[in-house]
Amino acid sequence: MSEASLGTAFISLLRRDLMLAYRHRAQMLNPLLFFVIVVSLFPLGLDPDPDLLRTIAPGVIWVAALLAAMLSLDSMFRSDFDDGSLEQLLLTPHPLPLLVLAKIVAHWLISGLPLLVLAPVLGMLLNLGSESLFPLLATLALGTPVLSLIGSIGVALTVGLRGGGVLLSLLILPLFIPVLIFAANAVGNAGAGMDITGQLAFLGSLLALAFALAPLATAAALRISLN
Amino acid sequence: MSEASLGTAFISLLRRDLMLAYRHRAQMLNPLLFFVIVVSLFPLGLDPDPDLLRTIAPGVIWVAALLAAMLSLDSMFRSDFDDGSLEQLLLTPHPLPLLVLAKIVAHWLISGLPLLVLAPVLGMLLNLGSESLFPLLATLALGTPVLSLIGSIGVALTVGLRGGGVLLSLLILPLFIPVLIFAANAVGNAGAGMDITGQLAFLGSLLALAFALAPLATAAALRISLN
Amino acid sequence: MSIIPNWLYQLSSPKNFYRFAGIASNWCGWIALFLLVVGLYYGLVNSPPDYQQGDSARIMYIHVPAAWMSMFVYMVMAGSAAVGMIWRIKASSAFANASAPVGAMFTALALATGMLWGKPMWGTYWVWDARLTSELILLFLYLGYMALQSAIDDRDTAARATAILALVGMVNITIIHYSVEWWNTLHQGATVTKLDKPSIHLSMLIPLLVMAMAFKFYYLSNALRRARCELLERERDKLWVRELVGENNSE
Amino acid sequence: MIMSDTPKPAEMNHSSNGSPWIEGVGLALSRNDRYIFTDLNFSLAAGQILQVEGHNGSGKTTMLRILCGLTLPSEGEIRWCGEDIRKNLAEYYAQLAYVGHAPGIKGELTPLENLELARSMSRPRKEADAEQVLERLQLPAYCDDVLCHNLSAGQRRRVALGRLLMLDARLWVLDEPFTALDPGGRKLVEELLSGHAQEGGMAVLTTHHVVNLEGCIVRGLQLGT
Amino acid sequence: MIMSDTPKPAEMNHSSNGSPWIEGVGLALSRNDRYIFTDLNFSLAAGQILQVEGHNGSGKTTMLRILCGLTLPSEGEIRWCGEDIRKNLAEYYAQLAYVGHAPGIKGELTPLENLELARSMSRPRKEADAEQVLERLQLPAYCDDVLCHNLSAGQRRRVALGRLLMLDARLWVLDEPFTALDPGGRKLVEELLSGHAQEGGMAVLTTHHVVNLEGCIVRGLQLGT
Ligand code: HEM
Ligand SMILES: Nc1ncnc2c1ncn2[C@@H]1O[C@H](COP(=O)(O)OP(=O)(O)OP(=O)(O)O)[C@@H](O)[C@H]1O
Ligand SMILES: Nc1ncnc2c1ncn2[C@@H]1O[C@H](COP(=O)(O)OP(=O)(O)OP(=O)(O)O)[C@@H](O)[C@H]1O
Ligand SMILES: [Mg+2]
Ligand SMILES: [Mg+2]
Repeated sequence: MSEASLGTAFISLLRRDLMLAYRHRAQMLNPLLFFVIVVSLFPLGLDPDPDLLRTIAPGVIWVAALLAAMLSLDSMFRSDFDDGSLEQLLLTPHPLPLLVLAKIVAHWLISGLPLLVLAPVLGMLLNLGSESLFPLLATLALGTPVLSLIGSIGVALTVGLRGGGVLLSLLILPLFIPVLIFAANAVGNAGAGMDITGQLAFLGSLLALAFALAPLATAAALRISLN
Repeated sequence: MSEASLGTAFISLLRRDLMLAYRHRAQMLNPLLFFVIVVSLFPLGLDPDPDLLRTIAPGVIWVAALLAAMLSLDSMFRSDFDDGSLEQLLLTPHPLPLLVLAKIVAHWLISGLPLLVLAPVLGMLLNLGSESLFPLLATLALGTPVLSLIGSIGVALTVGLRGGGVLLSLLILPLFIPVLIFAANAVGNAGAGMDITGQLAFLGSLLALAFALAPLATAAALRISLN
Repeated sequence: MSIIPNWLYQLSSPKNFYRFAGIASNWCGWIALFLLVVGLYYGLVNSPPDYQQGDSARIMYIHVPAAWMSMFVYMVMAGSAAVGMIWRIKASSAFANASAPVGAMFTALALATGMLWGKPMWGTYWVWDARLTSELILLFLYLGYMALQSAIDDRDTAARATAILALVGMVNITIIHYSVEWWNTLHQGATVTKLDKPSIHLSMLIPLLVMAMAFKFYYLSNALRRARCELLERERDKLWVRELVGENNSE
Repeated sequence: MIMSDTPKPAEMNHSSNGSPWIEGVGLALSRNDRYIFTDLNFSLAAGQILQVEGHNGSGKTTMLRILCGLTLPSEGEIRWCGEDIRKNLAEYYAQLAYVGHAPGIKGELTPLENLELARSMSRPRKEADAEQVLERLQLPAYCDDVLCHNLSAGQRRRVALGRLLMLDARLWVLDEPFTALDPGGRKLVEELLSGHAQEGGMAVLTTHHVVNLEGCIVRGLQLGT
Repeated sequence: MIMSDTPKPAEMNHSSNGSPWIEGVGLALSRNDRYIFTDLNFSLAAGQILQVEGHNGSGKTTMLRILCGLTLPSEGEIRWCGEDIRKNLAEYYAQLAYVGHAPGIKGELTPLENLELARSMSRPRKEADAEQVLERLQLPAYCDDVLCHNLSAGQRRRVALGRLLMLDARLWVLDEPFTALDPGGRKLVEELLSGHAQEGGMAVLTTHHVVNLEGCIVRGLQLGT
């Protein structure tokens, strides 16, 4: 009687979510295009003055990240809930928080990673100086996983719970704000030649905290939502 | 044999969508909070120089409006599609474009109107001069319905598809851009004391065009998506 | 069928279209090659350098035809998608689908050459200028068309859905063309396409037009070939395809 | 493929006495260029019930959706009183009530709200009262205030079927209406169906179960080979 | 409310011969302060099948979800081999396969991909091969490459039931497994069930239809009054 392996389950779930996002190879381009479009909205709406663009660049890129997270968070558990896959997930012999983590990782790979890949190009389009590039990447690398992690709690709480209240938005968006402020601030400061280890340390510890707690909270929330 | 009344159908559908939104208050607040966060991110994350803020205010508010519309559009037909209500909508004796219009109106009341209410406050946050306030409201009043109208076409095209959110934004953000350019331009020019009737006229005619054509296109797209 | 001429109706059957497209695509390919050689020779070697811009102006012979094509292809694509949707003609939809990647390629080419040209002319590769931006949006429209098509797995449904998208996107074409007049931009206004009196010297105009024709024939050749492939795949269970494949196998 | 086909004279009859009839002519459907069915013909007169039969995946649901004008057939057409339904969809839809696999009710509304909505979206039956309909469908009284997504599968289906009683439709199109219903519920639906037929209505339904429709003219349409 | 209850000595038997058994003790569930059922007891030994019966809304689905540990009962507990399942959920879930109202398969994956996924998420049956399972379930070959949301309702249900053959579960919990299946499919599932029971497996199922499980020990549990 072969045993159920946690590793296999984790990988399969991750692969499944990625496959659902990119059924066709061509679809892998979609998130990248999405970022380019969102970022190019700003120069279009604002006055396309290079200095101005440089100043707002960190904010713009971070808003794009936030939007990507929000757009895809919504569907993180919804379709699984609707078609009963979520029930099945709860009924595997594996620890639920780890399976949830696989879904969160998939979400980040879909919504966060492409942004990291594109950030240098987008930075260039927005005239961001090369001295700000590393800080931008660093904050994105530390910050976008936090968005996925924290977001998953909110989604899990609201997935089945209709009329559950204003909870979701009130719960996750305020938690997003510190990430945004610190990250955008760090990139801005780096452009002005200031030290940013403080901000990075803060983002890092936020990430560590979210990493440790969010999957547990999400798993608990899912069990409650499915009750 | 009592006849089917189009007016009753229109009103009931509108009422239903508003009622559903009201029961889902959390989801309803999402785009709104997102709007506020995007707008407040700039003063928070950037250096809060009043002049800078004033310059970027129209663009930021408009981009935020665009993104907020995007976020809420995603669910415009989705739940109706999933539970079969959309089929039923197609099978009523009333002209589908008009029923679609009821849903678009509901979407605008939920996602566009609150922005109009919030805009003055946000304008103040961003140091927008009082001379720009009316133009801002005017462009929002003319422009956000266009977003709902054009957006509905994209949603109708993608309603049954996976990867919905990102694909949707790929399809409709490019179509939103003319609105964005003209509206932000108008508010900016108004701040500089220039005449903006040209832009408002353009937005107005875009609204008229969208109002006339979008429900038809959306209805056609829905029939195709449900095929 | 009174609306469509009879020969066009016959052509629209997948089998006839496949035959026709095979021949036409070959011819167009050779014509395109010939025109390209001629155009490039006259453009790059035989025409005078611009009195203001020097040799960098020679990018024009690629940039301008590519930019024209980017819009032309879109219009053909939308038109043929619409025909495909309304009369349910597979060949027409297939041609629209085949046009999208070619159009996207021309758009990318116009953007790339424009950026290369912009560096010596404006001192920067990219400005967020109305025409440049709207051309970028055009690229997104093409990509959106292809994304939607690849996301729908039933081909009939895909054809009808993308047709609607293409038609709605037509609005943007107008905006691109008039962008230069509506906003004051860095980009040059209409010089060639002014109807009354082209403000361009004949020695530059001729190679430009030759290149434009070369691009058009290249487009036809490439798109017809792609449409052929798609038809063949879609009709793989039909008798004529089996016969065709059988012929080739027995050879 | 065709099991029952009405001869031409019968059609003449329908038209002469003014009661409606529906027919499918030369229907064929392909998905991804594979034919699910070809050359399907049927016709149905007032007071008759058509039972579409076939194994899983034989195309019954697809066929009902074509009948409703939701799916476009690759070939052929549906005719209502002799005229292609695409010519006058609105009039056709005023006569039609469809209950598909998906219930078409909103989970966030109560049963009462759902039925009221259904009534206002199409041509309502004059005497219809949502509360009475729910009672007729034997939905327990406590359900009136429960949101539909909290109801059991069978209760939800009853609400969906309630649409038939709210609307004044001549033609019922029902895709496996007995799904999730207990024996009492099934009996109820059978009664509804035969009542409808006796009043001169028409119904097209699919089901994998034996149905007992006494006193009705039930015709069969066999799909799949 | 209780139709069949195992006396204590029987339980002693189960434990002595080492094969597993499951029981529900004093179960009650309330929704919105209204009790759907109270004081429900049952027990099931290896090789037996429990058929939960009751009218629409009597709480069958709820009861199955409690059995799976998805829903928390207001009172009482489920015991696996005498121990509350909440004590060791992982071990219990390694023995469990659940097919509910919702199929639990992804519409955007093909049947093969869905079954492979199911296998890798829990304890797989050693000899299980997705392709063979699909064949066993009589899914036509062309379906292998079709995305599940394009399949017919019955075909989708077959894929969902395929999970039972991919996993090495002692306890099957099936909520109306016969829904949407044609007579051939129903027969197939009956065979699966009796095969499972003969190999010493257990099954709990609900259905509104007459099931023919020859050679199996079928017990009943009646819900609702
Ligand atoms: C990335 C940068 C650029 C883009 C996206 C771009 C795009 C376009 C487009 C779309 C057209 C066709 C307009 C129409 O027919 O309506 C065009 C035409 C043209 N472009 Fe550019 N362009 C770029 C850079 C440049 C530069 C740097 C120059 C040289 C100063 C230039 C010179 C021209 C000329 C002369 C025409 C022909 C105008 C006419 O007669 O219509 N472009 N370009
Ligand atoms: N895109 C597609 N590619 C290939 N086959 C498809 C596609 N979409 C649908 N099909 C096939 O079409 C048929 C649809 O059948 P339909 O849903 O009408 O069956 P049904 O008779 O209602 O079956 P059931 O009794 O299971 O409800 C299925 O056999 C399905 O596999
Ligand atoms: N929030 C709630 N408030 C009141 N009643 C509720 C609530 N949630 C569920 N119920 C009731 O609980 C019961 C749930 O029953 P369940 O779904 O288990 O029925 P079932 O026996 O599976 O029925 P079916 O045969 O229709 O599938 C229903 O009667 C439903 O009305
Ligand atoms: Mg079916
Ligand atoms: Mg149930």
